[in-house]
Amino acid sequence: MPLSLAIVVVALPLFMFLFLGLVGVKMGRKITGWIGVLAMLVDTILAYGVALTYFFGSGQGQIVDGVRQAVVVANPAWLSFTDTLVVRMGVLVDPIAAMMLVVITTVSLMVHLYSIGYMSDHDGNAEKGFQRYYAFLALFTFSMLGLVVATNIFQIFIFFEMVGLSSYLLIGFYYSLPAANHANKKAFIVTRLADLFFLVGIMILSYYTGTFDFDSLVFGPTMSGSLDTAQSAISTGGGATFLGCSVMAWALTFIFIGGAGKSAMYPLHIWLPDAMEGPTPVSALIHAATMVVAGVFLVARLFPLYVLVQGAMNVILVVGAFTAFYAAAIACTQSDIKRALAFSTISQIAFMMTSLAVSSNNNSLIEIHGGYGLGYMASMFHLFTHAMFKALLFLCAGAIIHAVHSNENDKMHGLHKYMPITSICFLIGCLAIAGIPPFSGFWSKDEILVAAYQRGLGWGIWMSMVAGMTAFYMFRIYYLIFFWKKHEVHDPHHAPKDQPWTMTVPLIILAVISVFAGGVPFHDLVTWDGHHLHTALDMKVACTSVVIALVGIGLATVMYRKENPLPERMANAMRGLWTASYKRFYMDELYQFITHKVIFQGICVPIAWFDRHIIDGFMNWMAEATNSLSFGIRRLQSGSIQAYVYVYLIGALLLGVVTMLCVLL
Amino acid sequence: MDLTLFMYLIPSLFMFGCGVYGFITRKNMIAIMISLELMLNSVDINFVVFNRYLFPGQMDGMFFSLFAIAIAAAETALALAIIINVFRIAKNVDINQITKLKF
Amino acid sequence: MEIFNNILIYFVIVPLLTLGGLALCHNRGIKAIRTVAVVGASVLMVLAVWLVSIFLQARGAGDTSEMILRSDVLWYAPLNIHLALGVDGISVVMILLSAFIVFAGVFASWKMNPLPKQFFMWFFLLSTGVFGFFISIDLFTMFMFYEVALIPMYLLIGVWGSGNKNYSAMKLTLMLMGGSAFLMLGLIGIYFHSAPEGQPLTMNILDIAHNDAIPHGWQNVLFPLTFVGFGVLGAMFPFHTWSPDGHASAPTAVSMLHAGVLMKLGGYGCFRIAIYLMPYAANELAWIFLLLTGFSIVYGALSACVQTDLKYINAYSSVSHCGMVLFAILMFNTTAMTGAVLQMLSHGLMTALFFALIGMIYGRTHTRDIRDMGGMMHIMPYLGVGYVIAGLASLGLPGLSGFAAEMTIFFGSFQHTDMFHRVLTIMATTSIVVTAVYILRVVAKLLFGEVQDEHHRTLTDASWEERLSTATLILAVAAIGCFPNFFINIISSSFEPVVKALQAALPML
Amino acid sequence: MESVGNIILYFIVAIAIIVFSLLTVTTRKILRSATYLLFVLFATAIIYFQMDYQFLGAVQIAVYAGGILVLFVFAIMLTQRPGQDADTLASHRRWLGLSAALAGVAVCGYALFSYADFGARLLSSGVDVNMEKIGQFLLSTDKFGYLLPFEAISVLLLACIIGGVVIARRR
Repeated sequence: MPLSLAIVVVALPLFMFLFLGLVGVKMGRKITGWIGVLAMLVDTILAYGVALTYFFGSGQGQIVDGVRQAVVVANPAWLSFTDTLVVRMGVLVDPIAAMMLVVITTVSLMVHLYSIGYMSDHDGNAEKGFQRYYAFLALFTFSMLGLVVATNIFQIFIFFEMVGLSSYLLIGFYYSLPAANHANKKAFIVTRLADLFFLVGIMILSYYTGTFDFDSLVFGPTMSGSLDTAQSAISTGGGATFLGCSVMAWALTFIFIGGAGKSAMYPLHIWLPDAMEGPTPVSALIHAATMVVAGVFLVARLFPLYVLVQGAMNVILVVGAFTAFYAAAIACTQSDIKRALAFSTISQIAFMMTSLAVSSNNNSLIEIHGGYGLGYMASMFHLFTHAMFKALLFLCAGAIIHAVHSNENDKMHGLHKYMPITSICFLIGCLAIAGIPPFSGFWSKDEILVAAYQRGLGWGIWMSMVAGMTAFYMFRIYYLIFFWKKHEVHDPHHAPKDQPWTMTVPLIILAVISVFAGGVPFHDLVTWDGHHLHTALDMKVACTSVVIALVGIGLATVMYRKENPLPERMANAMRGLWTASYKRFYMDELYQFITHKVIFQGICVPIAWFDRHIIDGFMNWMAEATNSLSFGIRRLQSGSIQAYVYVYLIGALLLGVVTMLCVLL
Repeated sequence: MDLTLFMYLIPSLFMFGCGVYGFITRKNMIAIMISLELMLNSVDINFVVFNRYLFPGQMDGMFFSLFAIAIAAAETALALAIIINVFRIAKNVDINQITKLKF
Repeated sequence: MEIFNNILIYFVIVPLLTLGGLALCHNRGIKAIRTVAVVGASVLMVLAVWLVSIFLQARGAGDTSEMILRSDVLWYAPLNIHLALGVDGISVVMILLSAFIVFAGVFASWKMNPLPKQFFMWFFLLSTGVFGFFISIDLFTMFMFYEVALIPMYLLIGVWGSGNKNYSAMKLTLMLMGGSAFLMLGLIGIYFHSAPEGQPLTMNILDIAHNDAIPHGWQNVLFPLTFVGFGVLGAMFPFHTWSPDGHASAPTAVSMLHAGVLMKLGGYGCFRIAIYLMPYAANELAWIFLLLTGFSIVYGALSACVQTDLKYINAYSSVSHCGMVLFAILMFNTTAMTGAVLQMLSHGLMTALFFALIGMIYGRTHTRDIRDMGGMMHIMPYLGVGYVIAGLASLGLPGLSGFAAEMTIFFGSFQHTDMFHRVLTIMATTSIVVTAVYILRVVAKLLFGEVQDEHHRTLTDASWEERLSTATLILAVAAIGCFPNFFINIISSSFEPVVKALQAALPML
Repeated sequence: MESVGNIILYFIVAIAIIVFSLLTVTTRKILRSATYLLFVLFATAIIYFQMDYQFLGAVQIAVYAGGILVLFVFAIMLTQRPGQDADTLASHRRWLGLSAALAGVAVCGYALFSYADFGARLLSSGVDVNMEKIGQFLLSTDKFGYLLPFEAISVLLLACIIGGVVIARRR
């Protein structure tokens, strides 16, 4: 299968967006949905074909001298700034792009199928706006695919905006709900703010390197050991510094902030929990599996540059490690299951970020493990497994919400009896995320912890602790949903039950993937420099992390397996901490204060006042002044002929006198 | 004693001064017209006298006076017609009272 | 006459003929009036597209002259005034933009009432001025057409406007006339220094630029005069306050044409006359105007955040976007200037789209206050989607025109080697966030949420002519957004002479 | 050397002009004002006769004294109630008029006196201004011909007639 089919993989969803958006709205709802699913299925098959060809095929230039290369399939110019600064709309296939193609299409297909059931009522009638929903899903899929196959950093920026838009549209799918209305606005503006930094980062980067293309930025001769001009510009920072740091450190930090916005790193995470107002499958696709890892992808894509600039790396490391802990702490107390999962997502993405950032080029320890690519590999591995099991968890949550019509876990409880398949799938997801072997999460998280321990003992312990918290809060949710106490059934005919096959089949597929995905040989396929990476299971780290995870699970079992007053007592014992965590450490209130009180009331309102009253007031004053002056002058025109004659005569006489004086003198 | 050019100009000048005074001070529009006639007349005299004394061979001054008289007649006729019309409307010929066209 | 062989002259003749045709229509013969107007606008559109193809062919055939389709007719010998025509890439795209907006504007004022005939007559007179301005390369004729474009505004707003229309019409006209006064002074000054000692004075822009005879001291006086003169029309801070009131009161099509095309006359004039003819002063004084325009970008956007009247929001947004045009022009490099022209196109089309949609919504709800509206997406989905697209174009979404234009501006400006310029650029980029804030605020309040007023539930969605009008503009916006390189290729080569002149003047500072 | 009669006549005329001009503008009865104007006009006509311009003198009497003044009298009759006097003048008004008149007289008088030449000019005799000559000049198009002004005046008079009719017409 030729790699150029990747173009079709990207273009097909775009076509589907236009088709469903323009033609679909005139067609029946269900049929539109099925067309969307079918197209996505084709797209998935093609994407798998491309990925398998890239990884296991040969003869299309993807492996040269045993080193895996990036293959640029197409690269037409789209927008030429100068002769060298040209934005191209290209398709590039390299390990992470191929891996992301698989992830995106898989999850997207599952969500497409699942939504057929989810976006219908219990009698199977599709909701209003069904066609629009599928069109937006296709738009999102297109944008995300376009993002991962980008050949230059500007293309990534473009598709960052596009995924932001699709996310906006899908969060606000129920646009008459005020909460959805606020949430999508918030999501867009926060990520837009991050994108501003991204843009500035690109501007600085391109100013000093003179190019956008990954070809010269990332895949240059570095791979073979030497730096080309663009990269040497980076390593020396173009010689320029700003506020004591090299401009390149600034540029890369700004670009990271752009990624942090999409990936919901602290303090730009605030939009993600609110984004759960969208339909649950959307949350699974966008806000758990794919779009939120765009930031990780961005850093991974520019990894060869980040490696050169340690300052930017340290920023990522601190932000990532803090966010992982912070989000985990909040996830422990949330009562809305989607929000809890959202914070879990934030925490896991922070894991990936941290994993990228622990890579360091001056750590001799790492050399033993085959270069500083371990963190990179682990991060991508975790990205892959996380996408699968988090999508699974969200889709399970969706099924539950669809059954009980509420997001709050006190409306659930004891559902295991009613929804066994969902329960088992959810359990698999929880085990995977908690890092219990042999589920996929164990393998990827273990690599991350190994990388963290290599960076420093402190980082390792910190991340292990967060991993333990992960196990705890995931099982807390699990128990609160499916056990705790008996479910109150008001009407036996409407008791919660497993959902129709369109929703259940995706769950099972994802569950199977979540179990076995740990076997994918990432160290062989996805490494930062294309070389094979030698890894071995570090038994010390593995055992510790499993023990910690088990402790977390055990704690959750003790506290939440059956109804008991223990959680309440715990919460009371640490009331302040508990409330702060439940209120998400008041970050939303802080933002609210800054945006509304400081920016809106403190800047915008005065500016508008200034404009209306000072600037415009000055113009009006000029008009007024001219007007009064004219009225004043009008008095001279008295209309009295005698006055005119008098003035005329005096004037004439004066002229005469002047003339005479001139004659005389 | 000779009758010089000068001696004719003095009454004319005086007449003009009286015309100016009348024009500015009178309130009755007809009186203003009369003052105007005085001024015109004085100018006519000047034309004629200058013509006769300085350029006796030509008759330009005389013709100017002639035309001035014709124009004065026309002007007076019109002005008086207007004044009478104004009187019809305003019942008044006092120039200070007729301010309807002002502003 | 030979000049009639030039396609350019027809951009003036066609609107005038349409004007004449309208004059012949019966006052109440609304069908005839519409037919004539549509025919006129369509012919203009065809001519504009044809012009683009002529231009591309000429450039493709290796014609590298600065202006193509040159014609010259002596008009008034004592002052050496010519009817000199000629276009380069910038004028060509501006003419295309104008033709689009006139076309959309005719459909947007389909149900104009009262006095439709007179409305369209003034409308076409205005477009005569606009087209005439873009095709002329003679200072006098440019100025003349400029005034022809400005004056009808007064009547169009004063007679067909809404709200506080007398005040707005007067304010707009007076402020723009004030700008013209500066401009006039500047143009006279330029004329009297247009040629070296002993050679005949000229009004032809190309000749003046070629002569480069304006003394530096005079340039420092004339440059601010002309730049401010055109800047008033380009809504440069602090001369922008006519824009909110004017737009708020103007009827739909007039807002469209005004924001869409007329404000572009400002940017175009700044570039073609102020900077091109006086490169020395441009280099020396640019920083003042850069500060002003850079400020107005952020200032306009922040002001827009708190407005509640749809048209005010859009007017302030125009201040911000037009500030970006002038800002980029003052960066003096090809990329930024290309971006400026792209931004003119983009802003012209999307603001026209905005005003068209606002007019249509206002025509139904009779309010423009966003606090009184909500949930319009339920009631008029077509207009709602159109509004969202316009909003997305405005906040710079890839695939729509705003993105390509703004990015070209930002990246072009950032290529400046001077730190001051780069820092200003970064400050200007913050507007993309603020723009997102006010656009989304309006979209959320106006279109989403629950219906605020139960009477609104009975309103209808767009009629066919409204759909046609908006669809034309949406397509144009998407075309620029999807294929920016096509436009950049037309535009960018035209900047070479200017940039060369500016660089030649640089060492003289 | 002038004849004594001429000199005496001159003084009578000069004094009449001065006195009656003054009376014209100072009298408070408007009809009297018109009458005094009549005397001034007659005196002026005498000056014309003295200058040997008999035709002009005749026109002065016929048109001015005979025509215009009658118009005045009619106008006065139409607009004034009998026995109505003009109000006494406000003093600022009088001073205004007086100042303007005196200033004018002073400046012009100074201008006259500064031309000493005027005092030395004497009346040359033997100027023959007969009607035939006047007619020739008025209707000739040569140098010193006055056909154009003559026609212009005719048109003016015509316009004046029409104007008078239009204005006087009752609406």
